[in-house]
Amino acid sequence: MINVLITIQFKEDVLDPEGKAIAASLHNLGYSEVGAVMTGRLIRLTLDESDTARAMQKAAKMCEVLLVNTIIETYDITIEDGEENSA
Amino acid sequence: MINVLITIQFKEDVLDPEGKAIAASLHNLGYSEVGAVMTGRLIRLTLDESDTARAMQKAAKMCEVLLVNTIIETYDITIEDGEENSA
Amino acid sequence: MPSIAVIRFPGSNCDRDIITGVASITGTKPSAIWYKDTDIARHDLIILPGGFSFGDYLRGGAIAARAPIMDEIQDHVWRGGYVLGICNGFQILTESELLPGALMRNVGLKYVCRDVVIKAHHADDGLLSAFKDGQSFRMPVAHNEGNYYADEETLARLQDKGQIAFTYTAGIGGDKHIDANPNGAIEDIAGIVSENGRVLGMMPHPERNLDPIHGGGGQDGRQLLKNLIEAVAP
Amino acid sequence: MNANTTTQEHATQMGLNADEFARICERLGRAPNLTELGIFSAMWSEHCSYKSSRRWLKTLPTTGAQVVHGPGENAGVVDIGDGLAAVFKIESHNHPSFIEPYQGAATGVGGILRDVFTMGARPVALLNALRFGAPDHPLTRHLLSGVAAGIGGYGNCIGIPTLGGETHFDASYNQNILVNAMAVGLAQRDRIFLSAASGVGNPVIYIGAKTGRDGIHGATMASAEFSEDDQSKRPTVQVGDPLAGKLLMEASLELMAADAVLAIQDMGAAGLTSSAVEMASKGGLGMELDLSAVPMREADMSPYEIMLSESQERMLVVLKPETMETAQEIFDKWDVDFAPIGTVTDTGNLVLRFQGDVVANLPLAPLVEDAPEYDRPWEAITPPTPTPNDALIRDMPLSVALKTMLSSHFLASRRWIYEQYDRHVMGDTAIDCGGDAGMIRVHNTQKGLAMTTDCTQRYVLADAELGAMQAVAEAYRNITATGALPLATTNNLNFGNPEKPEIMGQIVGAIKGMGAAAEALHVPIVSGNVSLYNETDGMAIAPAPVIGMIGVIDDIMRARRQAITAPEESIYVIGNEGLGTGWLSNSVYAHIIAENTDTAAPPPVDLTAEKRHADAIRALNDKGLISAAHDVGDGGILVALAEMLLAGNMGAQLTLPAHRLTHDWAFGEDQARYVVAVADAPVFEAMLTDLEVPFQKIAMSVAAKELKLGADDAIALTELRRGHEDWLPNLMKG
Ligand SMILES: Nc1ncnc2c1ncn2[C@@H]1O[C@H](COP(=O)(O)OP(=O)(O)O)[C@@H](O)[C@H]1O
Ligand SMILES: [Mg+2]
Repeated sequence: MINVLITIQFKEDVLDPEGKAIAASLHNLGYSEVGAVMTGRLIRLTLDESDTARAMQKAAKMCEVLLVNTIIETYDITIEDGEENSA
Repeated sequence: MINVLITIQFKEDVLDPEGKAIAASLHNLGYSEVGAVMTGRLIRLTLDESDTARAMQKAAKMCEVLLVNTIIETYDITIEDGEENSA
Repeated sequence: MPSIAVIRFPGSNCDRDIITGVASITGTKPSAIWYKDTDIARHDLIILPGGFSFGDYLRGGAIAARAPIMDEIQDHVWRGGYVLGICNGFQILTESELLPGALMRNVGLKYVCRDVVIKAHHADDGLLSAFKDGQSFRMPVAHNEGNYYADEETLARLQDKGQIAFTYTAGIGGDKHIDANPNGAIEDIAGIVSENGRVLGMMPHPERNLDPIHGGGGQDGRQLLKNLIEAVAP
Repeated sequence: MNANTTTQEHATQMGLNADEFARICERLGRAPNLTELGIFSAMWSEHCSYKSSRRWLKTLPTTGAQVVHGPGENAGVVDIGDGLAAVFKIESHNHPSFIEPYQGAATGVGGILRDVFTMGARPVALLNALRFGAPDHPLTRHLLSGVAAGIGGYGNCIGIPTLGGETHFDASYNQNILVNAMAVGLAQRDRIFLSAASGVGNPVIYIGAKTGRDGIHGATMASAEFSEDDQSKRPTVQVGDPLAGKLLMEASLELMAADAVLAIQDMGAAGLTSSAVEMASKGGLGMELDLSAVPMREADMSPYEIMLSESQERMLVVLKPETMETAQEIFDKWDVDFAPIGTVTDTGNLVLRFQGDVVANLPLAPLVEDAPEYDRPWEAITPPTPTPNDALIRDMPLSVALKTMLSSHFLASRRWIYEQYDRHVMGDTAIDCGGDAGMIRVHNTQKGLAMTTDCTQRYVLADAELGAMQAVAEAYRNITATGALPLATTNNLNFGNPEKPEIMGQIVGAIKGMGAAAEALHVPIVSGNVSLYNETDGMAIAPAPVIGMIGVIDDIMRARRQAITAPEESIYVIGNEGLGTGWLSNSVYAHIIAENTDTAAPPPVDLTAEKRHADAIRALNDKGLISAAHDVGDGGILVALAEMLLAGNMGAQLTLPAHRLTHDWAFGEDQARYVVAVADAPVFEAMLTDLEVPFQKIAMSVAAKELKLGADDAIALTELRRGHEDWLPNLMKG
């Protein structure tokens, strides 16, 4: 069993109105030290798989096929013991 | 400037219909090795702050005050260089 | 007649609707209060209208719940004032912890706008006092996050103290082919009141079914609002 | 000025051909720099200049006593009496919605709303027209769920009810879906705001969201054919921010109410470029802008990017100079950005400065007046012959055929879609989705405003002229069925590549048919939009000239719905079969039951009969003689009747003699017809006889929840309902 963590964020040039709204709210609450705020999603999967490299590959495929809207989002996959891969 | 990553997930006994829907879709796509799927949100902040401990504290405060609904959600804060703190 | 005010947040969009609706019952237009103004002291009933306050970013009602005017509303409640939150207003009330529990995303993962039938529960005091037990009302819901959740302990307390104000009941549509519960809410909860009965949150929109032109044909929303207004000033 | 002059190579990349580039150089007396070329390419794109269709659009009927502003403004404006005006328009967001269905559809809604509130109208309703590929195409579910959520995502949040639309499936849309959004607003007739700049020296103000790199070159993209493997042209997707849209709308309306605005224009396709050029050129003036003052979301944006960004929720305003302070207060209240970025000049030029330098200096005349206009070669349509009824299998019991048709992709309920739309916000909804036309009450009055979108593309594919005529006729009937009087039309021409003579032939034919119908039915065309190049790898869409129409009824309590809600009412068909037996050629029956998918002749349209029958419906309704009404369209009489019964959960018994109960009669799609339910049959019949309008009694409503078709053919409503309601949810479940 391998635990996979996928974090998904907007691409750099894509507007993130939610991040903007949260930043404004934090400022109103007095947190003036807050700069940029970006929001994203995360998905945690368990995979019935023993090989981390293969798990990584499969997770990447799932991201491309279903989990991530690659037109506007990017993702990172982490195998829960710490390995990482960027896309 | 300190970069803070906040990951937010549903508490264990709170239903996550989106996670279930994603699991079902992945199974339909032939990924039978997928077990549980959980969804969550992430928020990335930059803080105008030099001390990581203080940054951590402030981020935790923001979570409690606004970012997280602690009735249904839990969160983790990571300072981007790797420190972690659970709640 | 009680003095009624409606709070408008950026993104509120049922403010005009509830003002018009209440005025058609009481003959007096409730005051509209912009969230940046904080003088609400002279009103008996404060209404938090539906809509998408602050875009519903983060979580429905979350940002509005932290606006300074909510401190005033808290004071108003401590002073024994009444509060009604409809839809987004209900979300604001749970987010600000004036009501227990949370409104989560609909189990269908989609926005849902359709008629429901709700059953009211009577209480001896507070906003539910003019309702008869089991009195039913038909009106629309329209929301993304109406799936009421409370942990077991909270739920037991709500049941115990008679705080469950409205529950979804009976299928609707030609041959009742549409589920009663539109969003997966626990115990079919459509609305709850605070322990003292003075703060009420509900997902359905009474202001959308109170005029002869309204599609449902009935005017159940009018009766429901009348009951609430009567409770505030019998 | 910046010396990086451009060459044909740049021009080609931006979609300008050699002739066009040569013309630009000639008119400027030099080669443009990159920013200037970008401005030309946007202004001369098909999307902004209508270069293929303009010549034909000029032939449309656009005037009438009710028309306040016809085409040429942001939206059409129509007088609805009592000093009020309805403002409406439809617009496509086809390409962006295929790339990113949620955001594409959401920003489509946002864009059309800005067109309406720019004119000083408060938007009161939204509609849409959608086309997806075959139901079983792998992309269909993904696209449909994204589009429906996106339309709702924007409309629900900004708080404007969505009151109608149409959804069709056809394999020709597999790679090119259509997402057309329509908005309707209300204004004081004498408080309409236009875009022509005025007053040399007056401040030009940028309001709304900050500018980012979103959608750069969206207008050129919307004007180019897709190729499946060409991802390079894809611009950064625009993301809608409905909260920002709402705040911008409220702030703008408040600004206009404060009498501060001289001219106002939304930044739609081609963003700051088209808004600045249009405002200055319509005013016959010039404009000077300092791009460094534009509120920016991202660092290091170039003048080129600033001018061509299609970031959402932005407007350009020319203010009365003395109102600056009031304006600033309004924008502070709503937390909306407000930035003076330039002034109105009398130079006839658009001058752009950036960080102190002049980065563009263009005469406006060539940008606007010299935009190319093409008389593209076109092939006249040869109308196809009809499939004779006898060539179609007609042996299934009527009840079985009816049930099958009602649960086909043509006719299945669209509830799964419209339940995602808020249909009641604003508190004035009288008829929401699921009827013939949506209707709202004009706030604080007794008046009702009815609205619909329609187009049957399989008719248009077979015969563009007739098909477009039919689309107008159907919209007209949909409005009429509610009891309202149709007032005016908007349209969205969705076609393939106009450089192909057969496609151009469809466009020309559709414009002719649409024009003829609008003329005959007194519903002038007051606004519209053209979306061409809906092709992928040479495969064009089935042409869809979508018609949007509005109408008005003086007493909303007289509005009719399609639900039959009482037993023992007499049910009539008004109008008769064109050929005496019913037109099955190219009908839903032919496609679904007889499995004949020929692009055969659609039913003929008799505009005189349409008008006469509609007038009769209104006359009858004004006398209180109609309790429910529905127009006969796809699927014919029996489908119309079944829809009325399902809506009211009421049964019926057909009363026609058995030999008349044929498939031709039941499912023929002859035009100019309505099914109505009537309580007082004798008075009703006498009145129709007087009016010399054909009618026929076909059924009685009964309390038993069953449709009895004859001695030994009946079907329970639950059974009809099940297939009808379940088809789309089942499709979406996968
Ligand atoms: N995309 C949509 N959005 C809103 N309503 C829709 C949509 N698609 C279909 N509908 C509704 O479903 C009903 C049936 O549509 P349609 O078959 O086009 O009706 P008609 O044939 O009477 O024009 C209409 O009331 C229409 O408003
Ligand atoms: Mg239609």
